[in-house]
Amino acid sequence: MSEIIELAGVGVTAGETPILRDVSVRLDARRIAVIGANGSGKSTFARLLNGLVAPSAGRVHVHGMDVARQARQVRERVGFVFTNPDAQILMPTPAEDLALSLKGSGLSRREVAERVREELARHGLAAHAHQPAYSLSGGQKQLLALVSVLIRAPRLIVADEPTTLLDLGNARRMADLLIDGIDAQAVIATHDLELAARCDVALRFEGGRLVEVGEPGAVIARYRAEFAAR
Amino acid sequence: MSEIIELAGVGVTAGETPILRDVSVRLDARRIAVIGANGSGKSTFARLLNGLVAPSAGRVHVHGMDVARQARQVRERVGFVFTNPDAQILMPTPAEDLALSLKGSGLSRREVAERVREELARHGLAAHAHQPAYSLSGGQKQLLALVSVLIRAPRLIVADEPTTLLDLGNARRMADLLIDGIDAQAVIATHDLELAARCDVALRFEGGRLVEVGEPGAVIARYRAEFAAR
Amino acid sequence: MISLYRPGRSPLHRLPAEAKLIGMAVLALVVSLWPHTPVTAVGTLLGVLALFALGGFGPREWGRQLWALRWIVVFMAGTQLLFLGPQPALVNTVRVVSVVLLAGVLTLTTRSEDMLDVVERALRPLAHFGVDPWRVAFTLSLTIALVPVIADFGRRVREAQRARGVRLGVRAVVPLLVMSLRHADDVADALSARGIA
Amino acid sequence: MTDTDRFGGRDIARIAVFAALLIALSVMGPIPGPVGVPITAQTLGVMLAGAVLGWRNGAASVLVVLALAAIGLPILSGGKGGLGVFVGPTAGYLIGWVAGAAVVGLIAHSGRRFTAWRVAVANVVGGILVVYAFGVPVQSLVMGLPLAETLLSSTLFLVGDVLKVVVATLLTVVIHRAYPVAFAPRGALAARH
Ligand SMILES: Nc1ncnc2c1ncn2[C@@H]1O[C@H](COP(=O)(O)OP(=O)(O)OP(=O)(O)O)[C@@H](O)[C@H]1O
Ligand SMILES: Nc1ncnc2c1ncn2[C@@H]1O[C@H](COP(=O)(O)OP(=O)(O)OP(=O)(O)O)[C@@H](O)[C@H]1O
Ligand SMILES: O=C(O)CCCC[C@@H]1SC[C@@H]2NC(=O)N[C@@H]21
Ligand SMILES: [Mg+2]
Ligand SMILES: [Mg+2]
Repeated sequence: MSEIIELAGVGVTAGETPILRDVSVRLDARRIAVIGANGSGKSTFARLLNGLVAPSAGRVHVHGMDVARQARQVRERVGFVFTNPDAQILMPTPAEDLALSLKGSGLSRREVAERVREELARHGLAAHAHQPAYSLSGGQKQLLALVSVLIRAPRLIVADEPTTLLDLGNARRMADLLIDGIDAQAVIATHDLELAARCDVALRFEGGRLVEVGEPGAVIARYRAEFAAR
Repeated sequence: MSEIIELAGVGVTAGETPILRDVSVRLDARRIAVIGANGSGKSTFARLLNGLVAPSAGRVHVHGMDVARQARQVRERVGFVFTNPDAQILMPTPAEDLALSLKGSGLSRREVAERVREELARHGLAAHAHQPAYSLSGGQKQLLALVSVLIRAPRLIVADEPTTLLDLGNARRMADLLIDGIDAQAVIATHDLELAARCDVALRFEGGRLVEVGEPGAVIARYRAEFAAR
Repeated sequence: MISLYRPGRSPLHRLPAEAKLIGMAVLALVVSLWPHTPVTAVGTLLGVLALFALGGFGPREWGRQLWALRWIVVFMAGTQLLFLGPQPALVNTVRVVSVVLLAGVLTLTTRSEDMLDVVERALRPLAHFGVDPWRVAFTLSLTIALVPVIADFGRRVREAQRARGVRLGVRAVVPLLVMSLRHADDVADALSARGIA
Repeated sequence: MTDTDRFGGRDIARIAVFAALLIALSVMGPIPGPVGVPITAQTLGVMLAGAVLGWRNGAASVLVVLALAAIGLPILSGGKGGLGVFVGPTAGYLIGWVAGAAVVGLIAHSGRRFTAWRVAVANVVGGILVVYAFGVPVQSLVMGLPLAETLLSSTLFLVGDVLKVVVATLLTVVIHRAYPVAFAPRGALAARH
């Protein structure tokens, strides 16, 4: 299936207030950064891609599927990583949480446990498999949240501010993973401009409008310049 | 009173595990940055300064007061700004929240209302005075949290990651306020190295130890270099 | 948070909250203990409706309030008809409805903040027993401020389930509770840092 | 009165957060019961309040919810609130929630180790028996219906309430695993304080 994200004339409103207006874009890059000021619409754009937000106008197609009409298939193909891992980790321990992701995968209990063990080991979380998830460090939680999505082998990963509160090292590790470590396409909404710079293309939102799509270096430079000018 | 922060042989443990070890430092700079990796002890250091954390060894003196023994006076003199403004905003509306800060100030109801109005206006929050605090934007909430501390006219402000989740513009506004806009001394624990660079002195923690105190540019450069080297 | 209070300038709105509370308590007691006949019961109900009118509330509001009581009415009338006969059924049902409506008038015409002040004042004598009225009132305000925060946690847990393609059902209470309790610890820190408690 | 007998900041925070949680749960709405008293998820919350927070803070958080309802906030099941509910037939159940949460907390937190069966017993005794002990007589009094008939009619809730006991017990056990810190006795909580 083609790995294309396409929005045509998309608008989003909350009640009466418009949040996104007339967004049209076609993206086939592997690593897509979404930047912009607070409240500009980054998260809303990200949420559109797996149907967490429904457009009030226009169409959203992800990998050839209509997000509104093929919600189920889209959810299976698109993984979403939230800013706050505490909200995303739904079970008491890392092992249980990853097992939850594999529910409905048709694997036997044994196989699930095996896969979970593998994934935890691959990401350096094996030692914490059965300890309460709340007691993990911030970086480990953020990692666990990402792994809980990766384990379902999505074809598109959407991440909203994945490096918030991480230090240089953890942020770099997370960025490395998102940029080079995964197979799937990725959309990353972020204020971390170092991370955005590593993507293939950047989108910039402003006041609910998509104002720029282009090479990250140039888009970021203009974004910075705008604030410096004020 | 002298505006000196002094720690002598300070250790902090959680149960058995040491979190901070043998921290000794004397600080008289106006703007003090605290940097370091996740879990290195930045927040714990910050919390020591107003007694949110008690040392298991050593002494903490802030502006001539012993934090352990003069807890009340220290709390009056030291304001603390938390990372998460949702936890810090304690009343339903901004006006009520600021009024709460003035409780016990000896001002009449009238005077309190007047001060609150002034402060809200000064920081551009006047229009939101009586709307639910919860409906403010992230940047406004962070600002309100800071104002609720400033209104008590503390002599030292301790801020833990005050620019998290803020965009370039809001982060700059917050930084401007902390660096140039307030009278009090400030200690800022942060991963935002641009903010740290604007301070007068930087402390770097590593694994619960204070490993460096010095000119921010140099301290940050070495911190960055360390991660690049890995 | 939206309150059940309806702004207005009627005599009832302007009466101090304490006076209304005492008045209501006395009236409710009288209505409850009076040996009613069908005539006095219906008369009482009409009297309560007159109070609504005095507060500026017309038949639409009567209807709304009665509709909220429909289950009580249906059940009371039903069981009493069955066990006690038609007359007591009428009398008892009308009596209970009247008292509940009476309390409703007070709620409609009194600001929550004013009620909160009454609570705070009423608790003052308990200060001798270690109850700090200000703290009690503060806890109530804090709760009001926290409701949207907790509701947002709930929304995030729901979204996380949707995004991850899983349904936890009632088990979703677990992550919600863990988030909430962790938040409580942050709030506690803020309380002590802001010198409140 | 010693200082530890007062409600400190940590207690206030927990009481308020849990009360807010109970209010949020009530938004899920009631299932109108066949006998004039709604079946409500709030009794589940009452059991959780006692089991998680302990008797003192648990009962206090329920009391906070009732106080907010009394001052006119529409926070009981189905958006009910105001003083009306406290003079209606369900008033006794509401008072029973406070006592119930306390009893749940007392039983669940007694003994050295936290066990599922103790929580279950706590929920039955505190969450059902105590709540009914307050609720049924008041209902009988207000409605002018003999106690026996009232009791008979309220057994209709029993199925739902037994179900809630099972659910509350399972949830409590999982929460205990997920966030044991919450169950630590007062004062012994604060590793960082
Ligand atoms: N459910 C909602 N109801 C009302 N307004 C909303 C809702 N969701 C988002 N908004 C508003 O829409 C705008 C865009 O929000 P969005 O979260 O997409 O911004 P963002 O670019 O992700 O901001 P940030 O950098 O702060 O994360 C904001 O003004 C926000 O307040
Ligand atoms: N109450 C506690 N109980 C147990 N361990 C704790 C507690 N508080 C902090 N720690 C541990 O102490 C260490 C230092 O924590 P601290 O929060 O000071 O780090 P930090 O430098 O602020 O990290 P971050 O950049 O992630 O905010 C961490 O390993 C943390 O897990
Ligand atoms: O919301 C109210 O007005 C109070 C409802 C009381 C409901 C009682 S509590 C015990 C019993 N079990 C239920 O599910 N409902 C009743
Ligand atoms: Mg966002
Ligand atoms: Mg920290």
